[in-house]
Amino acid sequence: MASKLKTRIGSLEMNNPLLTASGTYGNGREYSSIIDLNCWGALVTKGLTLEPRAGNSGVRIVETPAGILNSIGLQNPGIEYFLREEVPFLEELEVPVIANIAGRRIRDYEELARRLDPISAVAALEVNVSCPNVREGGLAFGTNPDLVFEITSRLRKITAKPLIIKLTPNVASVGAIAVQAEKAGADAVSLINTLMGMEIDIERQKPMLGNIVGGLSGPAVKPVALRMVYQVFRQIKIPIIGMGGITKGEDAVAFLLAGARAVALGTVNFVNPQAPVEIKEYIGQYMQRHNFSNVEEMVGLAHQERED
Amino acid sequence: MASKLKTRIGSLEMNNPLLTASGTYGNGREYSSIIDLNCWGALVTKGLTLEPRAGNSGVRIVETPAGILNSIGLQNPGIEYFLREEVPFLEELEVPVIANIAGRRIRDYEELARRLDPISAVAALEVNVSCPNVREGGLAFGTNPDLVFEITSRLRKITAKPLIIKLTPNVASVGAIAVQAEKAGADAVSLINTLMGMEIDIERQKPMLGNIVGGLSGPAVKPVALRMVYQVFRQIKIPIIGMGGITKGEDAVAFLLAGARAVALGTVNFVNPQAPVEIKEYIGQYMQRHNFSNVEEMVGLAHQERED
Amino acid sequence: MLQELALVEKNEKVGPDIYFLELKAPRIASRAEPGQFIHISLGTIYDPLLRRPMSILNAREKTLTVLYQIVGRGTRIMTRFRPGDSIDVLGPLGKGFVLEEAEQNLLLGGGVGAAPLVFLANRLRAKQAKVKFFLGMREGELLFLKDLLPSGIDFFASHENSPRGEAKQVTDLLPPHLEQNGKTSLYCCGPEGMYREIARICNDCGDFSIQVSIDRRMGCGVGTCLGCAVKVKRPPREEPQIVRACVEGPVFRWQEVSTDGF
Amino acid sequence: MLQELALVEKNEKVGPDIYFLELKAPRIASRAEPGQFIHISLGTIYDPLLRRPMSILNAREKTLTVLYQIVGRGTRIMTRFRPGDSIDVLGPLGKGFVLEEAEQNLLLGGGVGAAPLVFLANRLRAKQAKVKFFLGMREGELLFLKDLLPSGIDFFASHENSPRGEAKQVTDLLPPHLEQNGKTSLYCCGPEGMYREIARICNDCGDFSIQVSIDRRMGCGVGTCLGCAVKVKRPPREEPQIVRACVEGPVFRWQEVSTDGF
Ligand SMILES: Cc1cc2nc3c(=O)[nH]c(=O)nc-3n(C[C@H](O)[C@H](O)[C@H](O)COP(=O)(O)OP(=O)(O)OC[C@H]3O[C@@H](n4cnc5c(N)ncnc54)[C@H](O)[C@@H]3O)c2cc1C
Ligand SMILES: Cc1cc2nc3c(=O)[nH]c(=O)nc-3n(C[C@H](O)[C@H](O)[C@H](O)COP(=O)(O)OP(=O)(O)OC[C@H]3O[C@@H](n4cnc5c(N)ncnc54)[C@H](O)[C@@H]3O)c2cc1C
Ligand SMILES: Cc1cc2nc3c(=O)[nH]c(=O)nc-3n(C[C@H](O)[C@H](O)[C@H](O)COP(=O)(O)O)c2cc1C
Ligand SMILES: Cc1cc2nc3c(=O)[nH]c(=O)nc-3n(C[C@H](O)[C@H](O)[C@H](O)COP(=O)(O)O)c2cc1C
Ligand code: FES
Ligand code: FES
Repeated sequence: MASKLKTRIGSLEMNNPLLTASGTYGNGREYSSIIDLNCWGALVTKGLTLEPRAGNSGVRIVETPAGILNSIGLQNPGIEYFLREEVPFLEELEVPVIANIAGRRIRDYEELARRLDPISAVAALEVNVSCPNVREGGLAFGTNPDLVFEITSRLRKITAKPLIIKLTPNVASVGAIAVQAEKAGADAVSLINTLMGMEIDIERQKPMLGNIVGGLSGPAVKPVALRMVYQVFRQIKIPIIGMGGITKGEDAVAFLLAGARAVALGTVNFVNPQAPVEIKEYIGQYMQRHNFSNVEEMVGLAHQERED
Repeated sequence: MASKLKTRIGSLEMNNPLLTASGTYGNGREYSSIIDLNCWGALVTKGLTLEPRAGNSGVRIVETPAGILNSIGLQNPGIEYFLREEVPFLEELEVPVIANIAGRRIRDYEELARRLDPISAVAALEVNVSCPNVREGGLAFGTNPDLVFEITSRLRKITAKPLIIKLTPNVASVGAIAVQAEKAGADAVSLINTLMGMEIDIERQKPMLGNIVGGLSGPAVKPVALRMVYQVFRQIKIPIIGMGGITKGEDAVAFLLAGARAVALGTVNFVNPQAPVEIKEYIGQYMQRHNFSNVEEMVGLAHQERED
Repeated sequence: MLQELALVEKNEKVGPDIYFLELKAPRIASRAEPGQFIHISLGTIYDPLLRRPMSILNAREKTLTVLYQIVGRGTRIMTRFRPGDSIDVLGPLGKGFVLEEAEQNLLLGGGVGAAPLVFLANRLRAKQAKVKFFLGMREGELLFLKDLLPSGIDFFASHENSPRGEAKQVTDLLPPHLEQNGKTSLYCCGPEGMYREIARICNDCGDFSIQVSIDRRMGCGVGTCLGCAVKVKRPPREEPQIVRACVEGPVFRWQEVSTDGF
Repeated sequence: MLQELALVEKNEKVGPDIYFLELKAPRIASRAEPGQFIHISLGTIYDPLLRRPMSILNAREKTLTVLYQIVGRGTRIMTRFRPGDSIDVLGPLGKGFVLEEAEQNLLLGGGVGAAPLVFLANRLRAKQAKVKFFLGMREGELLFLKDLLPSGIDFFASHENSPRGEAKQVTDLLPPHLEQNGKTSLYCCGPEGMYREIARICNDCGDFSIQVSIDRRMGCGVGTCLGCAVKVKRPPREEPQIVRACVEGPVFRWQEVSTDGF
């Protein structure tokens, strides 16, 4: 059964289509005492920036109906620290690691890619052009198709590692942006980052989050994420990594059928750290029940025109 | 207490800030046996088009985590029927009625406005430039600031009734569009229509909805709606009618504090038809507790910079 | 349509995944007609969000009963209702069966879908009409329904998983009962495939009418969301109309229902 | 950090809105230290979504106890746990109190926040340390906690809503106990305002240290989401650092915590 689950993103081969969603799993270390990290197809790191970032002040996580808002603000210890302190741990892992990078300016992304390119423990780069929680850069890049083209093609020149562009859902047409990423040489796109939202503390008459707005994730956003994967699948040929509100096997299968070649689990890790094990098992059973011999056969199947 | 709740949208005076969200309350008739329709500040009709529309085929409503997807597709019996069969009922009501209109082409909107302008039972027009469930028109208008300007200014010439432009959340910057509506002479904007989403039936390997995609509403979208109201409040001076996932008094107050001068209840009507009564009571108590003497004082209060 | 806080009097397992719910809801009960339904609040706040539509199994004085099957999260939550709980119910909703004057009345139910036919059988028998009740089951799990039927009814059952040579589908039982003088009224509750099969079998017979209960996913249950569209053709009108299962239905005449995708 | 299916042994109301939860969770219980917490799954599917962090009130052999107060939906759902239920728990989480060598140990708790101090008192007394326990309440609703304390402890209580001239705040009780030779260790659990007041009162005293438990909204509870940021200044480092309440805390030395907005 195990080999039936294999899939690939560009040259990156994975034992199964389950990835951690950036920023929701640290670098895996914390969960390693309760789960075998090799159950994942790949680990995606917390967003990395050139300089260390303190992140946003005030409340950073608020629960919403079937979801959470976060405004972490890309807190991370910077690339220097990552290379020195984290890479040795990551080198010990069997499971491939994808580094998620973010910047304020295009040249930040370039510099990050240059530093990570030689690191063998980093199997691929996921480029976050869509963080809603930082003022400069982030979302501003991700809503502009030309800038996405620009960043992608510059990074393409720097690294031969698989390049995954992570897109924001906070646009009218995510497809138009995915198309630019593909044209510029991306190996895959990730959909979706968080939807921008907020909550208000009505007793204090102030926004709940220190940063006022935050990113909505979790089951609440699943229908939006699934729709975007479905739509983008019709517009590009490179693989899609689907995410947004996946909590169970059925959700993961729905994303594959909508057109994702791999899926990432984010918020669910906070709730149910055994989710990857349960979801992997469900996918295996589903494939058996429907006679699929590999994941690829399922990808995009919901697009078939069929009578029944 | 009652008079404390009064509010207004342009020249439209309402006894309280609660509206029905278009398409979720029929024209009120169905609920009149279990609730006093005068508990509302105003009723908003189901979306009206020039010609009758059959709407979409297949499944039209799907439950999602803390929300629903709908793809009704603007089913309605057309303006003719509305004027003949519905207006007499609406004329009997004390509560003001806002007609919600939608079209395929700009001249459809113009024609609808011309027909409704002389009808005294129609106190205002809400212009839906944002329906995600019809192929032509609808959403395509709502994502284009120039078209929103165009439609609004044409309608402004046709009617002196309050004009409310209902905007879509499926854009990168709803503020930019609200600004155009304001410039073109709108009296208010409504935020938000539904977020585009979908669900997949994994056993049949097909989209659940007959129309493939549908509009997401209910508590799941509340953080997104609230964020948009908050952001748009900083960009325009005309009133905002806030909606999206309101189910309880606390939610309604949050929208007012974010900057809405009135709020609409949609999906909650399907679940709890007594919601307007309960929410009105909560708002009254909240105002008492916080010493507000009218709704206006609360509008946008969450924007204050305050230390605490 | 009324909204009532109904008192749970019983909520008992009566078969594999099948529950019998008894509610004290005097206002709704006294107005209910066979084929109508109620819309039950699960009492959850956000998730699941919607109410659940359930046919009225029977209504007598102050009491309403419902037969339901666990199919997903909502019905599973319903199994947690306890005697003494109050649940928020809308009803009676929709248009039920038209009780016709006929030589014989054939009631055909598939699975728990048969529920509203129990109510109907009681009403028909109260008028001394001739009633035959056909119940399709997997393997006898609904036989207890027989006890809820009034006396003087002919009862027939089919067993899908039966190893013996008995009828497997409820429609297998039908043919002998159609050779009849005078009018036959058929009242059907089950999947649409069953209705199609019934109509096919009746096709050559003389004077008959078929009423069916149409199942649609419901938002509001009261006619405002337009989520439950059914396409019907009603002569003399040429063009089909889109009507609401929750108001103009759930019971329709089969020949007026158009099933091309709606 | 472990994940364990804990068996609910008791879940009893012990005060107005206050519940006592006893769990059999041998693996977590045997590793727990005072000041650490567990992260409890509510067993709900989508809503509420997150686990709930709760301090360990006591841990003895296979048993963990928790004292919790209803403040919202999650804690209300917790009241429905029944003996015999299994609940999914992560723990023991975070860094607890450092047990110091001191002349006297003053434990100051405000409301249910006092819970981890019960565990701490037990550990300190096991080492024969001198312990004084100060408990702030509204009006006596937590007095039962006294029974959970080991013998040989001086117990003091304040009553916010007391009509009599007694101490209203737990900090009102503190001053006489600070005139002391040798080192005083203060262990505090309550709102940050209380910590500020304690620090102010201690300011002129001689040799003392203050450890506090910092309350943050938590996503993961295990260090991955970075939702629970606390700003600390730890000499010799000049710049403040952002650390996680769930891993580097929840217990910190008060003088290293910076409360400017974080
Ligand atoms: C008029 C009417 C009368 C009904 N009477 C009965 C009855 O007497 N006994 C009984 O057991 N069932 C009856 N049903 C079906 C019953 O409503 C569904 O089985 C139930 O809603 C499933 O809810 P769930 O949360 O368990 O399933 P889920 O599949 O989790 O439900 C998800 C959503 O789909 C809807 N849904 C799922 N299945 C159906 C269905 N078959 N029909 C309509 N909506 C569905 C649910 O209401 C919900 O909104 C009736 C349906 C209708 C429309
Ligand atoms: C390390 C730690 C230990 C704790 N120990 C205890 C204890 O022993 N006994 C006890 O009664 N309470 C304790 N709390 C507080 C407890 O976690 C909250 O009261 C509880 O999460 C509220 O959940 P709710 O759904 O009832 O409230 P809601 O307000 O509905 O919760 C909404 C969200 O806010 C979070 N939240 C709300 N209040 C708090 C709070 N004060 N601290 C952190 N998050 C909050 C919830 O976890 C949830 O994510 C502790 C908190 C932390 C961080
Ligand atoms: C707490 C938190 C932190 C996140 N940090 C990042 C990040 O650093 N970089 C990034 O690309 N996405 C980040 N995300 C977005 C997730 O990777 C994912 O796209 C999103 O949460 C949707 O998936 P989910 O609903 O399964 O959580 C973060 C999400 C959460 C909840
Ligand atoms: C079933 C349904 C039908 C709707 N029809 C319309 C419509 O005809 N015109 C319109 O402007 N909005 C329509 N809407 C959108 C609502 O008016 C409202 O903007 C949206 O549902 C968000 O509010 P809610 O979360 O409170 O439902 C419809 C929504 C639903 C759920
Ligand atoms: S269910 Fe809403 S109109 Fe029928
Ligand atoms: S709660 Fe997630 S890092 Fe602390």
